[in-house]
Order: sequence, then structure tokens, then C-alpha cells
Amino acid sequence: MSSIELKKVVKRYGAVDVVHGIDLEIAEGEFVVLLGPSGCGKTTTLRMIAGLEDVSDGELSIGNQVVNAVAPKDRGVAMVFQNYALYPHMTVRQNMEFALRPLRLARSETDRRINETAVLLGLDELLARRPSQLSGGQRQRVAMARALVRTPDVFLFDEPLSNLDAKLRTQVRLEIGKLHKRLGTTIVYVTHDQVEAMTLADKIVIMQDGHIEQTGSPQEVYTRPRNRFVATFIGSPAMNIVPATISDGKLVGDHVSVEIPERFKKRVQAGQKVEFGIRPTEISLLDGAEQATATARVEVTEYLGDEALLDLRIGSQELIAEVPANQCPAEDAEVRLRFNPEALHIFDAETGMSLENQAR
Amino acid sequence: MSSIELKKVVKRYGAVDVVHGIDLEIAEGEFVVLLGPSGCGKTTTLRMIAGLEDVSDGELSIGNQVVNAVAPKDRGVAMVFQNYALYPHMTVRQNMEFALRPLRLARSETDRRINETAVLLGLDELLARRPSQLSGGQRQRVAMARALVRTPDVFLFDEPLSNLDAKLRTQVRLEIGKLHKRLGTTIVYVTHDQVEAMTLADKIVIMQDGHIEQTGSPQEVYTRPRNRFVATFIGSPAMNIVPATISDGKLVGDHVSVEIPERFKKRVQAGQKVEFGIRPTEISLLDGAEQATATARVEVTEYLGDEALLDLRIGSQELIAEVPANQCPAEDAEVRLRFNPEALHIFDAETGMSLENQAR
Amino acid sequence: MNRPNRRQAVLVYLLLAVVLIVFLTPIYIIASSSVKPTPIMFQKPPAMVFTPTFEHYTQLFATRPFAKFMLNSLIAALGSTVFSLTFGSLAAYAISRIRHKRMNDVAFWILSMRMFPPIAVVVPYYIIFKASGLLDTPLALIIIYSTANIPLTVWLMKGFFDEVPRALEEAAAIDGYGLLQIFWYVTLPLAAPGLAVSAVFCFIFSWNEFIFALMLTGSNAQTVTVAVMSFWSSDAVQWGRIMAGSFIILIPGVIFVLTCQRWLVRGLTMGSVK
Amino acid sequence: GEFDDVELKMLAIGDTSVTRLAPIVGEFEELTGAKVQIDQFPYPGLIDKIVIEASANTPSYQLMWVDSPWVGVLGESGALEDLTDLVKRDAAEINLDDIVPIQLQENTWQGRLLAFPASGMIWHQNYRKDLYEHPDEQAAFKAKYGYDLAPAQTWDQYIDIAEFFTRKAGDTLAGETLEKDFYGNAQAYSRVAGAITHDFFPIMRSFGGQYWDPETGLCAMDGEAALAAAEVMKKLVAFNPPDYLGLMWDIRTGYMERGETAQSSYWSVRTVRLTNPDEAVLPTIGEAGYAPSPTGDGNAQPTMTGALSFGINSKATEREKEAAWAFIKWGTSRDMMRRFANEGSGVSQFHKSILSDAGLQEKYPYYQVLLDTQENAQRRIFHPFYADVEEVFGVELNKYMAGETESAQEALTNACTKINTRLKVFPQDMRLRWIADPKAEIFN
Amino acid sequence: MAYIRKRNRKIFLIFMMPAVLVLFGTTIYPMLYAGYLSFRSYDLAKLFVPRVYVGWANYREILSSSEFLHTLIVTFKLMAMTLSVQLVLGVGIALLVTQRLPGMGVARTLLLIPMMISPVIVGLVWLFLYFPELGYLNYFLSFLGLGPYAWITSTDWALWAIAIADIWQWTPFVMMGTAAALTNLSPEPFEAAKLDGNSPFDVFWRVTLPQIRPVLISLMFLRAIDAFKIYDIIFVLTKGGPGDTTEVLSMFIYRQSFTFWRMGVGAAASFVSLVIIVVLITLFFKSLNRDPHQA
Ligand SMILES: Nc1ncnc2c1ncn2[C@@H]1O[C@H](COP(=O)(O)OP(=O)(O)OP(=O)(O)O)[C@@H](O)[C@H]1O
Ligand SMILES: Nc1ncnc2c1ncn2[C@@H]1O[C@H](COP(=O)(O)OP(=O)(O)OP(=O)(O)O)[C@@H](O)[C@H]1O
Ligand SMILES: [Mg+2]
Ligand SMILES: [Mg+2]
Repeated sequence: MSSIELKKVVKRYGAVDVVHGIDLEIAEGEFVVLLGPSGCGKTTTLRMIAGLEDVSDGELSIGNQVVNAVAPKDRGVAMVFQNYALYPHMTVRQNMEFALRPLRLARSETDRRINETAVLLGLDELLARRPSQLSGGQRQRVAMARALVRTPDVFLFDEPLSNLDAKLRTQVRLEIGKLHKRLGTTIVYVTHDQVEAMTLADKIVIMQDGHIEQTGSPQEVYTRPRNRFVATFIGSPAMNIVPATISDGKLVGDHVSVEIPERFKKRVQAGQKVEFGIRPTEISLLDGAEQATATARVEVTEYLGDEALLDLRIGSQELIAEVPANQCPAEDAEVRLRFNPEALHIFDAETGMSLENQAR
Repeated sequence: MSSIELKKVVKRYGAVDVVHGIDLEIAEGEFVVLLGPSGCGKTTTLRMIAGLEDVSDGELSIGNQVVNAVAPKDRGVAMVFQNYALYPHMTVRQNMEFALRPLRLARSETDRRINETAVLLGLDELLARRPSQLSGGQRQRVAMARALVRTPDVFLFDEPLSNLDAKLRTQVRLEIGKLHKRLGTTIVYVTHDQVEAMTLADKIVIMQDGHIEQTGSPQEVYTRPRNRFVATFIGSPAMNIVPATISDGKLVGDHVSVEIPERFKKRVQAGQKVEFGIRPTEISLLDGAEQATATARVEVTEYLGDEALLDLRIGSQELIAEVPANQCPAEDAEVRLRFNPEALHIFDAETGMSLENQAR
Repeated sequence: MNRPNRRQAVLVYLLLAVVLIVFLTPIYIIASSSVKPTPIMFQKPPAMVFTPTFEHYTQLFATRPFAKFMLNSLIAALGSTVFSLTFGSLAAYAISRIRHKRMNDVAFWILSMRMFPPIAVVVPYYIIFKASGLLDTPLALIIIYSTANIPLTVWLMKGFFDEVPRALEEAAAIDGYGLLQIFWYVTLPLAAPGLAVSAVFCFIFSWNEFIFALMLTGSNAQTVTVAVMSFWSSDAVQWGRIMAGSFIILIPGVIFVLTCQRWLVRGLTMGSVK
Repeated sequence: GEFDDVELKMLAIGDTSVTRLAPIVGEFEELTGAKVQIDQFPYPGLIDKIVIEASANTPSYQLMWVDSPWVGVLGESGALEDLTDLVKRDAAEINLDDIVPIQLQENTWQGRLLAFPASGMIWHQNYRKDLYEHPDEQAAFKAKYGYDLAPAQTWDQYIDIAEFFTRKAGDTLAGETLEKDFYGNAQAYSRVAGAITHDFFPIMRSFGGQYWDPETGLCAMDGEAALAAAEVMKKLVAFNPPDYLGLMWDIRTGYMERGETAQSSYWSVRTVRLTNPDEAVLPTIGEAGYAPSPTGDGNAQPTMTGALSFGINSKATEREKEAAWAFIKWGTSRDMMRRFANEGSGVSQFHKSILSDAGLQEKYPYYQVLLDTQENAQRRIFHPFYADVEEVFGVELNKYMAGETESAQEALTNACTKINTRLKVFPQDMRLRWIADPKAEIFN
Repeated sequence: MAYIRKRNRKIFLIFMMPAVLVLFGTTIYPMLYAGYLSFRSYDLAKLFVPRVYVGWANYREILSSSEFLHTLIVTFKLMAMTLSVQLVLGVGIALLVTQRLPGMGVARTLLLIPMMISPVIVGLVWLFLYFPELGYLNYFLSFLGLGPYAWITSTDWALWAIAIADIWQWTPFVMMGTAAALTNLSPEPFEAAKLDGNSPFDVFWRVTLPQIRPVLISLMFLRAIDAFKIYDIIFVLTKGGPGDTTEVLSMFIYRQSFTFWRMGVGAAASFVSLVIIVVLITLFFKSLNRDPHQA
């Protein structure tokens, strides 16, 4: 168990900076999830923590000790590689065994751990196979297993479940949660799966283009996104963004007009160009006579099981709404919508910063 | 554009059968999604269609022609490999170019397609990079791009978006949908993402252990799962399964008792051992005085943004419920539940087959 | 594989220095002897300080058409290298990719072509080449050297081809390429390090070969190795000239190796598959 | 010229018998029109190449360089053209009478002349004249051995002298303190290129030894003379440089040429260097003396000659043969030889007039020794199985010198047994013919 | 690769054809000729020796010859000495020169120079080094207070002297082949090993070595074959001496074929040696417990 601290950490490949001086503190035992678009520097950050990439600039500490020049093996980390990095010439069992060797455990302990982890990940029948004889998901599980057999100070997971089916993923996710609770190991976890991020994280770090956009608890990040990028990045389908102008205490856009929520009233002034955001789940269809926020045409409907996604068009504006599947209208139908005013977010049109908590 | 037909197709590795004689018809222009747990044979099936693996037994036709012995290059397929299989010695542009060369297009057309596809996948700034200089998601996009630049008769996608962030994934998913609409190419698509499966598929094929469990439209598969496996596999979080006995026209389980839905009434007999299934979204919390189906203790709550997941315990039985985040109770609270009776599924306890449509 | 840290680097350079000293001392002896006046060539203790003479070098070119012999060697070595790499790597590819019990035997048979003592076949080769008019032509040497170099290439390249991820070839197959194109555009470039060593070895083996070159060539196709050895005569071994010749004939080899080094690229397949 | 249409190729070596000639073949072309190309090959492997060449029906080479011991094998297999008639025809032109007869005899097989000498060799002793004549050394020697220090006439004396002059660094030699060890003699003991036999056979001959039993045609090199020769060599080991087992003929002569040994006996082809400061150190630090090889009993015994010669491929066309003969005449002519002698270092001479030329003798003081000792010299071994002999005796003698074989007798018996095994396959009359050395027909 | 099987099997055979045909074409006649000779009394130089069919006599002579047996033993001794050292040194140096440091390409090239010298000349060069008195080696060693050793002239050292020269010349071969194999390895598993904290020794022994093993085995086979045929260096350095301590198989064959001109015996010896090396390598395969296909 160790805390991790990044101070102005920069990573440069040749002339290209891919990580631009990020600051990040991870407390001992904390479960941090890195989120961000593809190519934003998550893996790079993880690899720097692991010591596989040199830190071009800045300072990286683990357990209060600067480790810029410490060899990977002395950092006490275990990692699940995004590309698995399995030993191709070893069986699944040997892959796990090899990860354990430096610990010099008793034979019986080694076997116990391997079997336990293998069962956990459904690999118990595949222990004698080589990686080349495994399916993609099975390989990923081996990569996972190789990290989980160990007892490091820090776990680094780089999209460890991306190739698993939903059921297995849920199951393993729960196991990781339990593991974290049980061992209290510091964990840095990269994922694109919002459910994973939301359910596992003590703290979510949202990155973009080598910068950190926001750090906070899952709830914080979801309900109080610091800017438009975070707002649209978190939540699936993404939050709808509608350009609007403040006028008469209202947000007026193209064919839409919404009351300004109470908490923003003081923060806007008339004529200000803003954008407001509304999550698809906060848009509901009206069938009664209530006052509608807008009227839209249904362009496409997508059936998701319990829910349906509606691609809506209001004037020139496209919106997505998520409604219970049984309320799903026909395509091309005209529907009347209501935006939940309390769930609105308002961003400065220019900077994209949320008007709610500019300070933070 | 071509139809694909698999007749009793078997794949054997040495002594192990990994695909056990599957039958599958894919119409010309159809979008078929293969779903199934890790290691069930999805990739293998795709690779057999592509011609990368021999069909050990059975007959495989593309466009009404038996292709068991036809070389991959003559099958007119494009494929996104689960493991990317990028040409490491070529830049991104060259990777795409190389896929186009056999088509002998004009220089301008080649460039046009490459640029278009690159923009589509956000690769336009990375065209000069080698795969080793890309992030995992970027590599996956290159793999995707390499297939999309071509105009094959059949597209085979093997978890093409698994390493992309939600936003990009949504975007690319929509593009694939559009592409399919525009070109009408036959597509076989492997994914673990249920949203992708549900939104893209004309037909979903659910596989397990080298068998096909169910084939049908997304709606069909979701609402009328043929057996317990399909029921629990589709939908996330998974459907809850509760063992019960038929007694007095009710489904009686441990501390639960539910009315038998109308449509099952004729299909069960008293004393029959069954299991009933209820999706987490069909469980609601009661606060009024309505009659509760059961009372449960909240063990864990997981916050997902708009929704929260509740791990519930009723006697010895664990259930998961998904409720609006704002209704989320405290952990350890006692809650009263209602199961939506129309959304119940009943399965034979022994065979696991749904009692609804045994015939299929 | 890894990028060593400062301390490791020092250690590496230190060890390497020792290795280089050990391995290059004889080379230094060649070089220094090549400029050593004949009378003190062998002397005890060995003469370390002396006025260098370039007489051996001038004599080398004055008494033999040395440049022509260099050219002969170059033709024979390059010819055989190209020939062996082409045929050898094709065969290696086939052996690497065909899974068949008999393949072992073929691979072994190919290797066994290197096993037969050359001495036993000098005379039959002489007879063949004499009859076909190839005696004393570089072509004869190219053919013979290839007989030894093809097995070498096959055996080395097979190991390297085995390491190329099949998935890449599959991707190319899907993209619509035939076997030869896949081989040429995908597999071969990814086995470049193997190709580089094979080329180096083929070249060096051919460049150095002595017995066949001695027996099967005359003034027309004589190679530089034979020419250098021809300073071993009945009354004297002209050490100075032999050393001078040895030193000169290192140069093309060094150039060739330096050229091939470019293919010795690290982690070629990196980033290709998960 | 006469041979405008002829092109000749010579399968040759890179030693002085050829290297002097090679650069000036253009002169021959001017004279006769025949183009001559001389290909030079290493000595090791050359005979192999010649034999293979001789086995082909259409020759690549019309001219061949021949070392005289090869005459037997080449002669018996008919590889070389009989030059007898040509020599007789052109006797005057080539100054046949002026050539040391034994040099011609060297190249005969069954009386037929198969090659024409281009360089004539004698095995003789070289010594440090300056040391031998140094009064201190002379006195010390006399005191120790009871006779005057002079070039050895017997092998016992040779051994005495060797012992006498073997000094350690720091000892005094001719009034000066030695910086490094000094050796009494340098002989070759290496197996490489048959070196050990090249010293052993001359010593054996000087004991009056014969190669072959004249009755049976079998190996006689295990007789008393051979035994004595082996013992001499074994005794000399102590006074040889310590690397004696690695000394090839060439490195052994190096010791003499650098003046690091008191005496050394070898073929006269290298002797010329002892006079040339460009090739040897000795002329600058001392002076070489020359004497005939010692013998067993001090009486004049047959020393050994050898010849490096040019022969004609018997499968060449008649016209090529004519041209080749013209080339041989030109390249070995007395004028040419004199020219080489005048130019400086080089060819070991075989014309009496040259060897006795006063001016040249001044330049090459050893000429007189060459001339004198050839008087009653005998041929080198010329048996068709010469290669076998060299190889087998090389192994056995080397084993003895290295201490692997107990006694000289055992070594020599082993060697002879091996040779005889091979020879006994052939009928006795054949064996006897092989050792017969009828006088060359050219002298008839 | 399944897609190869059906259709491409033929094309693959076509891939093999050129090499197979060339090898077959260039060796069939010499081999047959040698085979024919091995049953004859055939003396190339001595036309007077009757060239008749002698049955297995040549083979019988060789197999009953103690000299042949001796050369065989010496050959194997030398092979064991050189191969083991070359393997260890070659791999060790390869590990050095594949470090990601500047100057390694040049170092690799420099280290290859010994290979670029013809073995006969290597013999000559080592003569310079080996002479107990005149040679550099003892001269250098004397500064270290060692020697003098009678390298090539003592029966104790001579075989080592040959071995050292051979090791010097051919270690670069192993080094270069290994270096290429090392550079071709995928770096990812090494990263994993680095994180796991496996000791460098473990990583080398269990990750590196198994992956380069096929190439190493190929290299060793090639070296073994060449070591079995070693000739040139000895020819120059000792020619089998002192005594017969460095008499190797090829010397025997060479002597029979050329010095003695008994081509029949030489050919028979060649075939015997071919059989020996084939058996040897097959056993080697077996002992590695894998089929040569995977090697
Ligand atoms: N060479 C092989 N030898 C033996 N079994 C193999 C081999 N290759 C694959 N398998 C097995 O075949 C089964 C099907 O593999 P496949 O790759 O088709 O799975 P998949 O459905 O694509 O799984 P995933 O979602 O994990 O990619 C797996 O259980 C795998 O372990
Ligand atoms: N060797 C390199 N040279 C140049 N740029 C590189 C190199 N390696 C990675 N990059 C770039 O660095 C950026 C960050 O890469 P990284 O792998 O950290 O992304 P990531 O956040 O993990 O993305 P993903 O979700 O796609 O895995 C990417 O834009 C990538 O293109
Ligand atoms: Mg990444
Ligand atoms: Mg798969």
C-alpha cells in the first residue's frame, strides 16, 4: 500500500508532448479511475507510474519517495497491460507462476494462489494452454490473473475488462471491488466503461489531451462536471448540448426555451451566450397537457431493451433522449418534450466552463 | 453484398471441438451480431467465414457458393481483427493503403478514401505514425480504418470498439449503422457491448460453448429469451433468477411470492419446480402502501449517475435492482419491492428452457 | 531490450571494452604486421615500435592483380548471397508454414547439404565445371557457395519466420493478397533481422572460402583469399603481404556488415497485435 | 612472332622461381607473340591442384611449376611431357653443358626429363661467421671441446657448436652482453607443410642413408642412418628455440636471418636473404658464413639437391608444347638467370658459369658452396609415394620429438611399416622401377 | 495457419522448389560420384593403381583404423570445447551489444571482424600469437606474470590453442545470430517481467532464452556441422601436430583424398563422417525432445 503523487509530470516522445505536466495525488489505498478519450495519455501515465516510461519532466513519488529513477521492479506495482504482454512461450499457469517467482513463496502457497485466481477468472480449465491457444477474452483474463496473483503495493489496471462479456465483466468488477476492500491496495484503473468507473472509483480523474480536466468522486464528476468536455464525456449516451442566450430569465435556443434553474440565476446575465446541457435521461415525453419545453421530431429510435434511445430534431438542433422502451414513439412522429430544469447544466459558450462551480 | 450460410459447421483444434456444428443463415445485407461469453467461439466463427480457419466439418457458403476451399482473398471479406493485426512496419496511412492496393484504385480515389476514413475515426493527425507509436484505442481505430476503406461484400468486425471511450464508441457505432444503411453490405459483428448489439443488429446470435443458443431480432432476444442462459446473458445488470415452486397459482420462492403472469398460467402445473426471472429495472421500490412482492435488505448500493444499482438480499437470495438515482436508499436499509408481473420470465428449473416459447 | 541506466551502461561498456580488446587484438596484429618490415616480422620480444612500411601493400598490388581478385570475390560473395537469400528464405518460409511430418525430413535434408565434407566433392565439381565450361568462372563459385549458404539461410530464417505473428499474414490475406505478396510485403520485412544476419553470414562464408576457390579457379576467377594465401610459397611465407592482404580484404566485409546492420531493427513487430 | 596465336597459362606458385619472371612475360610475348599468363597459387594445395588439373582431358594450363619430389607421381601418371628430345635438339641454345648436371637429373623420371630447372637448390649450413671468428669464442670453444671452432663437418660438431652457443639473456656473446636468449641452432620440427621431414631427410642422407631398400623397393628409412639423423635432431632440440615444434622451414630460417642463432641448415633458396639487409637483419649486425652440410663421419657425403622447375602439360597441343618449350628456354636461360643475379636478390642459381662468376661470388658468397657441393650431391626423394612419405614421417617424427613416442627406432619403424603397407600392394618389379634412377637420357 | 493448407500447399511447394532443386542439382552428381568412388580403389594421382571395385573394403579399412577413431575422438573433443564456449560467450556478448546504448552497431561490426578472415589466414594470425617465444600471446601474458605456455607445440595445449582460435573466429557467428534473434523479440513480455520484479537471471533464463531457443539451436547445428568439418585453422597452425594431438576427422579425409590421393578411401571416410554427423544431430534433436520442425 502506497500513496502516489505526480507533480508536473510531463511525458515527451521526441518533440511531441503527450502528457503536459499533470498533478495528481492518490492517497494510500485509494481506488482511482482514469477516464478520457482514446489517446489522451492514460496508458502513458500508468506506464510512468510503473516505471516503464521515463518521466520527461516533473516528479513522481510512490509512498512519499521520489521514484523517477527507481527501477520498475522496485516500485512494488503490478500491472495489467492494455495489450496483455503475455509470455507467449509459457502456459497460462507458467505465466502466473512467473509473476510469483520473485516473491519466493512456498510451492503450496503458489499453487493455492494460482488456482484461486484461475477459478476467479474462469481460467481453471485453461491453465495448461499457451496464449496462442486462447480467445481474446481469455488472454485478457490471463493478463488480469498475472497481476492478481501478486500482492503489490499498487495495482495498475489498463482497461482490464474491455474484452469480456457483460456478465463476466460485472462479476470480475465486483471481485476487484471486494479485493480492494479486503487488501486496501492502492489501485489506478483505466477504463472506458462508465459503469466500472462509477461503481469502483473512490476518485475519478478525467483526462483530455494529456491534461487533467477534473478530479473528483464519481458523483461529483457526474453531477457537477467542471466543463462541457467532462459533462459530455461522462454519461452514456452523452449529455445534449444546446447553444442558447440568456433572455428574460430564460435560456433561449433555437426553438427551445427553458427556465434558468435556481442555482444558476445569479451567475448569468442577460444576453450572455451560453450552452446548456441536458442528459438524455432527463428529457421526458409528455402526453398530458403539461407545458412542454419543446416539440421535436423523432428521427431514429434505437431499442436498448428496457430503454429506447430517440434521436430527436428540434429545428437545427439534434438531441438524444432516453425513454422507457414502452413509451417509445414511432419514427418521424412529433413529440413534446420536457427538460428536467433541475438537471440542467449551463456552460460558458466560449470557455466551455460550467457556470456552476467555476472556482474549484 | 453476399448472403452467408453455415451448415453444421464444426471447428476442431486437435481433439477439442470449439464450434459444435452450428447452423446459421445470414441474408444478403443483413447486420448480424454475435454475442456470447468469452471463449464461446465467436472469433472462431468469424475466422471460418473469413477463411482463416479451415472448417473442420460442415459447409460454409458465401453468396450461395460453397467456400470451404476458397482462399480468404477470394471471399471478398474485410475484417477487423480482435487483436488488430496491424502491419507494424507501415504507417497508419500505409496500413490503409496496403488494404486498398489490391483494388487498384486511382491514386486520387485511394487518397480520398483514406482521408475520409481517417477523419471518420479521428486518425487524420496520426496518418504518419507507426502502430508502435499509437495508443491502444488508436490502434484499434487503425484496425477499423483498414477494413472500412475497403468495399467488400462482407464486413467482419471482431469487437472493433472495445478499446474506445464511450463517446467515440457511440459516434463510430452510429457511423457503422449509417454505412450499413448506405452500402447494404452484409455485416457480421462480434461485440460484448449490449448497446452496440441492440442498436446495430438486424439479428442477434447468442452463442455459448460453441453452440448457438438463440437467434432473433434484438427485441425478440431481449423480451423472449429462449432459456435462462440467454435471459441472464442479455441485459446489464443481468436478469435476477429466483428458484420457485408453483403453488396456488403463485410462484413461491424463499421469502418471495409472485402472481403467475397471465401468459404462463396455462403452461405450468402445481408443484412444478421452476425459476422465475426478473430484470433489475423491473423491480421498483415502494414507498406507499401498495402490496409489496417482497421485503429486502439493501446490502450495497452502486451509483451509476442517473441510476443506482442495489444489491438486495431476500432471505438466502441475492437480487440486483436498478432504480433512479434519486430514489436510492441507504445501505443496510430495509426496502419493500415490487416485481412487475408482466415482465416476469419463467424457466424450467432443470432444462433452463423458457416456458413461454418452448417451440421457438 | 531495456534501456540501461547509467550504472548498467558503464558496466556494459566496460565488459564490452574487455571483449573488444580480446577480439580485436589479433586484428591489431594483422594491421601492425602489415606495416612491419620483413626482417623484424618475427622477433623476440615482438617488435612493438618500428617505422611502418607500406611496402607490403604496394607489393600486394604490384605482384598480383589484386583489385581484380577483389572484384572476383565480391561477385562470388554477393552473387551467392543474393541467390541464397532468395531461394533460402522462400524455402524457409515454406518450411516454417507448412505443418507436415515430412517437412522435418526436408528441412533436415537441406541442412545435411552442409554436412558432407567439401574435400570429397572437389573432384566431381571440377569435372562438372570443366565439362560445362564454368571452371574458373565466378558462377561456379556462386553455385557451390550457395549449396552451403542455402541451408544456412533456411535454418536461420525459419526461426525468424516462426516469430512473425500469423495474424499479420492473415490480415493481408483478408485484404486480398496472395501468398507471394504476403511473403514479400509483410513477412519478409518483419524478419529483417534474420535476413540481415543471413546476408552477413552468406557473404562472409563465401568471401572466406578457400578450398573450392583454390581448386576451381585460376587467373580469371581467383578470389582474394586464395590470392592472399598464394604468398605462402615454397621458399617463404610472405607474412607482411599476407597480413596486408588480410587487412585489405576485411574492408568490404566491414562495409557489407555495416550496410546490413540497418536491418537489425529492434522490436519490429511491436504494436502489431494485442 | 612465331607463336602469335598461342596463349599459354602456367599453373605456378608465388616464389622467386616465378615472381621474377611473372612481371616480364611481356618481353616474351614481344619476342615470340605468345601470350603467357602465370597464375600464382599457395604452396599448400598446389600439388593437389596440379594433380586434378592433370586428370582433366583438356588442360587449362599448358605450363606447370614442379617441385622436384613431385616428379615421380607426375611422371608415373604421365602428366608431364618428356622434354628429352627438345633438350637434345636445343642443347646448344640452352647451354646444356653449363647446367649443373644433378639439377637436370633432379627432374628426371625413368631417365626421361620431365621438367626444366628454374631454380636449383642445395641443402647446406649457414652460420654466424662473425661469431665463429671471434677470438674469445674461439678460445672458449677450444678450451671446452678440445678442437678449433669452425663450421661443423660432422653432426657431432654441429651439436657441440649448438651447445656452445646456446646462451641465456645476460650472458656474454662475442664480448657483448645478450639482451635476449641466443640459440645454438635452429632447425624445423613442425608438421606444417612437412617441415620436419625437410630437415630430417637431408640429415639422414648425410649419414649415408637411403630412402629405399634397393632389393625390395620398400622403405629403408628406419636404418642406422635414419636413426642417427633422428637422434641428431632430438639432441638439437635442447639448443633450438623453445618453440621448436612449431618451427616451420620459413620461421626457422627467420632465426638465422635475424642473427638469433649460431647456425642453421636449410635450402639455399632462402640463403640469398642473408646477404640482403632489406630482407634480413643479420647483414647489419653480423655476417653469415656458408658451408656444406655436415655429415655423419665428416667425409664428403652426398648432400641433397632439389629443383624448382617448369614442366609442360602432356595434354597440351603440339603447338602449345612448342611455345611452352620456347617459354621455358627463355625463362630459364643463362642470360635470364644472370640478369636476375645482377638485379639482386632472387633465384637460386644452377649454371656453373654463374655460380663461379667472380663478380657474382663477391655479391653472393655462398655461390662457391653451391657449386662445390653439387659435385657429388644426390637427388632428393622422387618416389611416386613421396607425399605419403612426407606425411607419415611428419607424423611419426613429430611424435617422437614431442615425446609421444618412446624411441626413434619405434617412430621410424612405425613410419616404414605404414609406407610399406601401401607399397606392398604393388609387385616388386614395379617398386624397384620406382626407385631406379637411370641417368637422364639427355646425357646420352 | 489453416488457410494455407488446402490451396496454398502447392504454392508452398513451389516456394521450396528452387532451393530444393538447386541443392539437389548441385549435389546429386558429386554425391553419386563420391558414392561410386567409395567402393573403388581409386588413386587420382597414381594412374598405375588399378581402379577396380573393391566392395566395402574402403569402409572396412576406415572403420578398423585406429587412426580414424583417434581423429574422431579429437574432433568431438574439439567440438565440445568450441561449441560450449562459443554458445556461452556468443550469447553473453549478444546480450551486451543489444543493449540500447549508443555505439552498439559499431561494436557489433567490430566484433564480426574475426569471422571475416578466412580460416586459413586465421591460422596464420594465431601463429603470430601462439609462438611460445616469438608470439605476442606469451609476451602479453608475461606482463601478467603468466607463462610462457607452449601453445601449439605442446601436446597439452595444442588442442586448446586450436579451440581458442576457433572460438575467437566463430563466437561472433553465435553473437550475431543471437543478437538478431534478440532484437526480433517483442518487448512487451519483458515489460511485464520488469514489473513483476523477476531477477535479470530469471528473465534471461525463462523469458529470453526460451524465445530465442529456436534460433540458438539452428546456430548450434550450423556450428556443430562446421566444427565437425574443421580443417583450415589446424592445417596452418599444427597440421595435426604436435604428434597427432590435433588430428581431426577432416585432416584424415583430406590426407586420404589428397595427400595420399586415395579418393576411394577419402570418399568412404566422407560418407562415414556424414553418417556420424547425421546420427549425432538426430540424437541432438531427440535429446531436445522436440521435433526439428519446431527447432
Ligand atoms: N489453438 C487452439 N487450440 C485449442 N483451443 C483453442 C485454440 N484457439 C482457440 N481455442 C479455444 O476455442 C474457443 C473459442 O475461441 P474464440 O477465440 O472463438 O472465442 P471468442 O468467442 O472469440 O472469445 P472472446 O470473446 O474471448 O474473444 C476458446 O475456448 C479457446 O480457448
Ligand atoms: N512512441 C510514441 N511516439 C509518439 N507518440 C506516442 C508514442 N506512443 C504513444 N504516443 C501518443 O501518446 C498519446 C497517449 O497515448 P496513451 O497510450 O497514453 O493513450 P491512452 O490514453 O492510453 O489511449 P487509449 O485509450 O487509446 O489506450 C497518444 O496520442 C499516442 O498517439
Ligand atoms: Mg491506453
Ligand atoms: Mg474473440
